[in-house]
Amino acid sequence: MLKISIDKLSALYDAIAANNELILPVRKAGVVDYASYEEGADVAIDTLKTAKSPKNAFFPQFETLYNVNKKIIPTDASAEEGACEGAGVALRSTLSVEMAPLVDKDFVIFGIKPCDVKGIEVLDNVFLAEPVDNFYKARRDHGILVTMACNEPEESCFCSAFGIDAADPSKAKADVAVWMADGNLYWKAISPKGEALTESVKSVFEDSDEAAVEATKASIEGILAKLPNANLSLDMWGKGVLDDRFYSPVWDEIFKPCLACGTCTFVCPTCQCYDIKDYTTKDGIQRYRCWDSCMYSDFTMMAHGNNRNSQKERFRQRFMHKLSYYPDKNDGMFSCVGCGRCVDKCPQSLNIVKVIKAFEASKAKEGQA
Amino acid sequence: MPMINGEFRPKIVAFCCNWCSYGGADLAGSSRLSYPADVKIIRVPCSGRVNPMFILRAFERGADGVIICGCHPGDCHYSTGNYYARRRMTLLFSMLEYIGIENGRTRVEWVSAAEGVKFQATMNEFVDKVKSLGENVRLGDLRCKD
Amino acid sequence: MQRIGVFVCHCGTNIAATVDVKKVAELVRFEPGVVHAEDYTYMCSEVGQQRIIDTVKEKNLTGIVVCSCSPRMHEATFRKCAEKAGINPYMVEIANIREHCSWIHKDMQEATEKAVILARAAIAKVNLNAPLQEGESPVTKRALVIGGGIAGIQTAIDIADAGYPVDIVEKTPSIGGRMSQLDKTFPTLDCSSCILTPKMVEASAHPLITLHTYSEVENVSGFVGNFEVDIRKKARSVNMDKCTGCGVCMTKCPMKKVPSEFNRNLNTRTAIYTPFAQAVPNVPVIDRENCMYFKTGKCGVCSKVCQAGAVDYEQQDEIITEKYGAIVVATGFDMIKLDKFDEYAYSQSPDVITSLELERIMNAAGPTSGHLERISDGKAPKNIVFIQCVGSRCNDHRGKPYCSKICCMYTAKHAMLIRDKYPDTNVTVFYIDVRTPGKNFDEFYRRAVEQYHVNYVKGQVGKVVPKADGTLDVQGVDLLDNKQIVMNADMVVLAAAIEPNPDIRKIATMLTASIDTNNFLTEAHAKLRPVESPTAGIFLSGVTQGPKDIPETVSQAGAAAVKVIGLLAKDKLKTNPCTAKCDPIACNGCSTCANVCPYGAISYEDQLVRGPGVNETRRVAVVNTALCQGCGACSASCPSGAMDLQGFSNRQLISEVDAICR
Amino acid sequence: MQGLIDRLKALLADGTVARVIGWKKGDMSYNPTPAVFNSAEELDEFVYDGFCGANLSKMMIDATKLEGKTAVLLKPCDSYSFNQLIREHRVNRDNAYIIGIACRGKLDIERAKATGIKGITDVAGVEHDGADTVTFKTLYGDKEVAYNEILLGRCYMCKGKEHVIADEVIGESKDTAVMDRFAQVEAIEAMSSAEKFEYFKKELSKCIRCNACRNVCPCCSCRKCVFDSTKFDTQQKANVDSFEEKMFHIIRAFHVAGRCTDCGECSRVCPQGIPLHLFNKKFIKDIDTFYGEFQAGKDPEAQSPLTAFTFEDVEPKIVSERSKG
Repeated sequence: MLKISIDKLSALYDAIAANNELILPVRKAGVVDYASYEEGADVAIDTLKTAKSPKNAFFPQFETLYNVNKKIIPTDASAEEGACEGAGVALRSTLSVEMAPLVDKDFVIFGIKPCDVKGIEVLDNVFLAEPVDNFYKARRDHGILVTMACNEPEESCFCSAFGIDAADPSKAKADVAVWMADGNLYWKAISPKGEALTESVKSVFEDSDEAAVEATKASIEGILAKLPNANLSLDMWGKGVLDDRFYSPVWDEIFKPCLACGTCTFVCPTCQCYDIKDYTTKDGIQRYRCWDSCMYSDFTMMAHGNNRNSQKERFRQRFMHKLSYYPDKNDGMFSCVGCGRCVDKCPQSLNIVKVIKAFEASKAKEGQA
Repeated sequence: MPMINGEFRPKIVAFCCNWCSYGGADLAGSSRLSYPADVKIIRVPCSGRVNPMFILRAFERGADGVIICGCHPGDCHYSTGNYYARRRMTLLFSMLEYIGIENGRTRVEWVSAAEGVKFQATMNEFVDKVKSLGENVRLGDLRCKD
Repeated sequence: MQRIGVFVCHCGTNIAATVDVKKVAELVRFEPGVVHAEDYTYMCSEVGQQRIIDTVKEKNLTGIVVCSCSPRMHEATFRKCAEKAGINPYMVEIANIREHCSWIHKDMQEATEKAVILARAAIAKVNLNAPLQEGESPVTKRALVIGGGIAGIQTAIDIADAGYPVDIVEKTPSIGGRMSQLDKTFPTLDCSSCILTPKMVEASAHPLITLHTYSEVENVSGFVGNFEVDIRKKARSVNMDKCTGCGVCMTKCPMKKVPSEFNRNLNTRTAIYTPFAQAVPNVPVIDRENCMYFKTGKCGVCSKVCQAGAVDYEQQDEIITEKYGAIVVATGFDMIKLDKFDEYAYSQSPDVITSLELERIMNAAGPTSGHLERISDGKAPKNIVFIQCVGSRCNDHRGKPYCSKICCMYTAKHAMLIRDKYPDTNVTVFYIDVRTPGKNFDEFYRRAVEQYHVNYVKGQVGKVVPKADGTLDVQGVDLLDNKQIVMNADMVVLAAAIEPNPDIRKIATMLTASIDTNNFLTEAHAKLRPVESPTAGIFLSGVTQGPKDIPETVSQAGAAAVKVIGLLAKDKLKTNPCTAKCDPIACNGCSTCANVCPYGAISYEDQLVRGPGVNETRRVAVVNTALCQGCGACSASCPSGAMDLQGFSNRQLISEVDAICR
Repeated sequence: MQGLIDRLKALLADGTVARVIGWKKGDMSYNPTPAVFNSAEELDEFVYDGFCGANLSKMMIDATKLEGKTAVLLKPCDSYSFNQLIREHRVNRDNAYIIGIACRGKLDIERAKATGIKGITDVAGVEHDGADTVTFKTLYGDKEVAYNEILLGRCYMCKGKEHVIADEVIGESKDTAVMDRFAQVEAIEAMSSAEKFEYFKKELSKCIRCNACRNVCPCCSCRKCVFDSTKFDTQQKANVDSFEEKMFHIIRAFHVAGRCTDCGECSRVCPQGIPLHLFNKKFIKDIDTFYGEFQAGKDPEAQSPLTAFTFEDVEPKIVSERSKG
C-alpha cells in the first residue's frame, strides 16, 4: 500500500495527467460533476455524490456516431456515386461517410465511488454483450478506474442493499482502490491496469502499512450500519417476479406526482437507454446518439405511436427495468446500485426507495388482510 | 468565417411581410437600388407570423444577423399583426441582449411597399452593423460550421 | 418525397445579364427532391409555360420552383400554369432572383451565388408544400364608394349603369367635392359647375345609387366580396323627406357669422346651410356647433319658418350597417396647411391667398361674386404674383417630395383668365419648371405666355413682405438672368401642394389598404394594376392614389368602376387557401390564438380527439376558413405549434431559414 | 396539523370533495411527496410542513377532469398558478375546491446541506407552527439552523402572502421577502455583454436537458411541447454544449412570458442548480417596464401582455438604445 499527503494531491493529479486524461470531481457554477483536470479546475475530491454519475465518461450523454457529407464535384473527377436524373451535366454529387473516431488514449477516472463502479458493471452487461458497442468498448478499454471509499455516507445511500461495500473499494471491479484517512490518501492497485498506472506515478508516493485504512474501514462500516436504508429489503424483486409486480395496483397511485422529467434517468449511473438522431449539417447529416429517458412521452416512439401511452406505464417501465427485467436477463443482478442520486434529485421526492417501500407496505397490508 | 476578398461577408436573413416590406424590397429592385447580396429575404404573410423560434433557428444555423420588416404600425394588412410582432420582438431582443448576445444582430424595421429607398438604406445600415460585429459565435451551433 | 422541377428564367437579360442562369440550373439539380432543372429566356411566355407543362407530364413532377421575378408579379401566372399541367397550384414556389437579386447586384459571381441560395430556399419550401384547395365565398352585389367628388360620382354612375347598386358615402352635406369649388377648368376653360352639376344630378337621380351625405364610414369588417360596413349618418337636424329645399331657413337664420368652408373661409354662411347653391341633396344641415339653438337652447327660428316642418332638433346620429362586395376609395385631396411656409406671409396678409381661394374669388357664386378683388380692401389688384411649388417637390420636412401635377396648368389658366378679363393687370409667375404634358396642355400654356403675355420668371421666391401701404414686396430670384428681383404686388397667389384627404389614414387602416409615406394609397401594381389596392376588393379612384387632374380622375374613376363591375359580375370568389389549421392533438385549448386573431376566425369546440394515447373529448381551437385571411398571428403565438399556417407553415419557414443559412 | 387533517377528512366525509391533493409523508423527514388522497385512511399519511415546496396546481389539470370535486392545497404563490390555468382553460374551476394554506416560507434541503449538514436522520421544527430554529439530527451529530436561513431562494423574493383564489384559507402566513424581486436580474443587466454571456454559458452548460423545469412549470402545460414534437424540427434531446440549451431555455421562457406567475418551481427542481427563474424574471421585468405592471395569475380575466398591444408601444430598438454594451 502507498500513501500521499492530502496536501500534495495536486502532485498526484499532475503525475496522472502527464500520461492520461484525468477525470475527477470538479466544481463548476456551484455544482460538482466529473470533468477533466484542467488548469484552474476547482477539484472537489471529497464530494460524496456528484450531481451526475461518472457514466458520462463511458457512455456520454451526446456522441457523434458518423457524418454523411454530400459534395458536388465536376464529372471528370473520380466519383463514387452518380448524379441525379438528367445526367450529362458537368457536375455530379458524391456522398461520403465518415465514422466518428474511437477513443484511443488512456484516461483515468479518479475518485469514483464503489456504487458508481458497480454502475459501470451494469452498463458492461448491456454494451459489451453481443453485438458489442464499439464506442463503449473503446472507452472501457482505455478507462482506468481509481475508486475511493466513502468516508461519510449519507442518509440517501443504500448501496449495501446491493452488496456494495462503500468501506472497501478494493472489492470493486476497478483498477486502483484509494482511501482518505488521517490526512493521507492511501493507494492500492487492484488490477493489472491499476498496477501499470501505479508504476507510472509511483514517484509521488511513499510506502505505508494498512493500519489507518483499516481504522477508516471500521468507522465507515459503523456508519453504514446506521443508514436508514441500510437494510432495504429487495425480497420482492429480482428474477421471475415480472407478472406479479407488473400488474400490481401499487402503480396506480404511486406514479401520480411524477413530472415525467428525466432527472432520475440522467443522474442515474445505470440508465442506459439512448436515442439515435440525425442533425442536418451544412452539407449532410450528423448521426448522433444521446441519452433518452423512459419517462419521456416520446420514448420508443414508433410510426404508429407509442406503446406506453400513460405516465403510469412509463413510470412502471423504469422501475420494472431496474428491479425485474434487468435481473431476469442478468442472473439476478439489479440495475440499481443504491447511489441515491435520484433520492436527492427527484423534484417531487419520488424515487426507487419509495417504490420499493410502497411494495413492501402493500405486501404487509395484504398479509394483515 | 466566410470571407470574400479578405472581407467578412455576413449571413443575413430578412423576414419581410408580403404586403409592405416584400413590396418595398421589390420596389428597391425595380428601382435598381443596390444593397449587399448578403441579405436573403424570406417572404412571410405578416410580421406577426414571425415566430421567435425562426430567429433563434437562423442564428443557430449560422446567421450573423436577422431583420424583420413589416408594415408601419397602423398599416398592417391584417390590422394588428405588426403590433404583436413589435411586442414579441422587443421582448425577444431584450432577452438576447440579457444573455450577452451583441446588440445589433437583430432589428425590426417598418418598410412600406412604397419605400424602396428606405429598404435599401435599412439593409445597407444593417449589413454594416453586422459586419462591424463580426461573425456570430455566441449563438451558432458548432455543427453547422464549415 | 416530392419530384421537383426547377425552372430558371432569364427574363431576357434582366436576370441573365447578372445571374449565370445556366449555373443556377446546374447547381440546384443536387438539392433534395429536384429531378429536373432548366433555364429558359422567358418562363412566363406561352412557350415557357408550355415547357413547364410538358416537363410536369414527362417527369411526373409534383412540385415546381420558378426562379424568376417577384411572386407579386407572376406567382398567379405560374400557379395557373401548374393547374393546367395537372398539379395543385399551391405546389409552386417562386425564387425571386430578379427584384431581389439580378436587379440590385452587379457582380455576376455574387449574384449567381445568391440566386442559388434563393432557389434552394424555394426548393426546401416546396419539399414541404401540400396541395391546398381554394374555397369559395359569395359576392354581395353592391358597391360602396367613399367620397362624393367627381371621382366618386363617376365611379358610382359607371357601376350603377352596369346594373349594380352603389352607395356613396360623403362626409360633407353635399356631393360635388373639390370640383364644385372650381371656376373654370383647363385646358378648355369650361365652367366647372356647368359640367359637374349634371353629373351630380345624375348620381342623385339614378335608381341604383344611394347617397349618404353628411356621413362617414365608421367601421369595416369582412373581406373581398363580403365587406360589412358601418356608416355613421350624422344628424342633419333637417328631415330629408320633408325638406323641400326652399331655403327660407337659411335666409332667416340669425347666426350668419360662420366661416364658409366651401368658400375657403373667405366669407361666412349661416348655421343652417347648404354648402353651395347647387348642393345635392339640396337639403340644409344645422351646424350644431354654431347654432344658437344648440348652444343656448334659445332661437328655433328655422323651425318656425319651415313650412314643411322639416327641422328636427332631436335628430340623432344614425349608424347603418350595409354589406358590400367591393369598396372604392375616392376621398380626394386638400391643400396643405401653409403654417410652415410663413416666408410667403400667408398668415400675415389677407392678400396672400392660395390658388383654391383664387378659384372662389373668380367664381361668380364666390365671396366677391366673381370680381377680382383684394380681400383686404376690395380693390382690384394691378400686380399679381403667382408662386409655384409651394410645398411641392420639397425635399425638407416642411412640404411634399412629389409634384402636385395640377398647379402648372391651373396657374396658366388663372393667369390667362385674369389677363383676359383685366388686361391692365400685370401677372407674374415664379416657377421651378413648367410641366405641361397632356393633350392641348402645352398649347394652353404657350397661349398664356405668347397671347396673354403672362410674365413667367424661372426662379423661386424667397420671401413675401407685407408693406405698410398694403402692398406686398416679393423677393425672388430670376435664374435665367441670374439676378435677385424684388417685385411689388397687390396680390400673391400660392400654388400650394395638394395632399390626400387627412381622413385617409383612418380609412386605410379600416380597409387594411396599403398607404405610402405621403398618405396616397398604394396600388396593387404601379403600372399594371393602378386602380386596385393590394387588398382584394378595395379600389382606388382619383387623387387618393396620386395627384391628377380632372380628365385623369374621370378616366381612373371609370377604370375603377370596370374593375368593380368585373368583381360584382362573379357569383363566387375563390378564397385564399393559405389559412390557419389547428392540430387538435397538440392543441391545449388555451385561447392564446383566438386572442390575437384580428378576424374572430378562431373559436373553440369540445371535440373528440383521437390519436396515439389520446381518446377524449376536449376543448380545441377551430378555424373558420371563410373568415381566416392567413396572417399567421395565431401560429406565431401558439406555444405548442398546434396552430399552423398552411402555405407558410412553421416547418416550411424553418426549412427556408436552414437553406439560407447553410 | 391534526386540525388540518381533520378538516380534510371532514370534506371527504361530507361529500364536498371526492379526493384531496396534498403532500404525503416521505420515507425521510424532509422528502414529502405530492400525492392524491382518496380516503380518510390515506389521509393519515398527510403532511404539511416546511418541506412541502412543490406547487400542486398543475396536478389539477388531470384531477379536475375526474368525477367529483378535488380539493387542493395551494400556498399563496401556488394560487397564482391556478388562476393562470383557469385563464387558459386548463382546469375546471367548478371541479376544484381550493384550500388556501398558509406559508411561512419553504425550506431548501440543498441549502441546509450546503451549510455542512450531512447524514440527516431526522428533522424537527419544520411544522407550519413550528419553531424559528430547525434541528437536524445526523449521523455526524445534531445541528441547528435558523428556519429563515435555509429557505428556497424564491421565498426571499416572495411576492406576497395573499391567496388570489381560495374557497377557504387555513392558517396565517408570514412574510419572508428580504430582497427585491428583480435585484438578481438587475445585477446581470449591469454586466457587460461579454460578462453576461460568460455567466449564462457557465450556468447553462450544466443543463442536462432533463426537462424538469419544463415539466414542473404550471405554465408549460402544453399537451405536446414543441421541443418534443416534430413541428419545428427542434426535437433534440442532446445537450450539446452549443446553442441548443440556450434556445431551449430562451424559447421556454418566451412561451411562458406574460403567463409565468413567477412561482420559482423551475429553479427549485433543477438538479443542476441552474437559476432558471432569471429568464422568467427578466421577461416579467421587461413587461412591467414596457407595458405596465402585470402579474400573471392575479386576475384570471386579464389579457396577457403578449396577446395585447397599444398603438404607442415601444419599438424594439429600445433594447439597443438602453443597452450598456
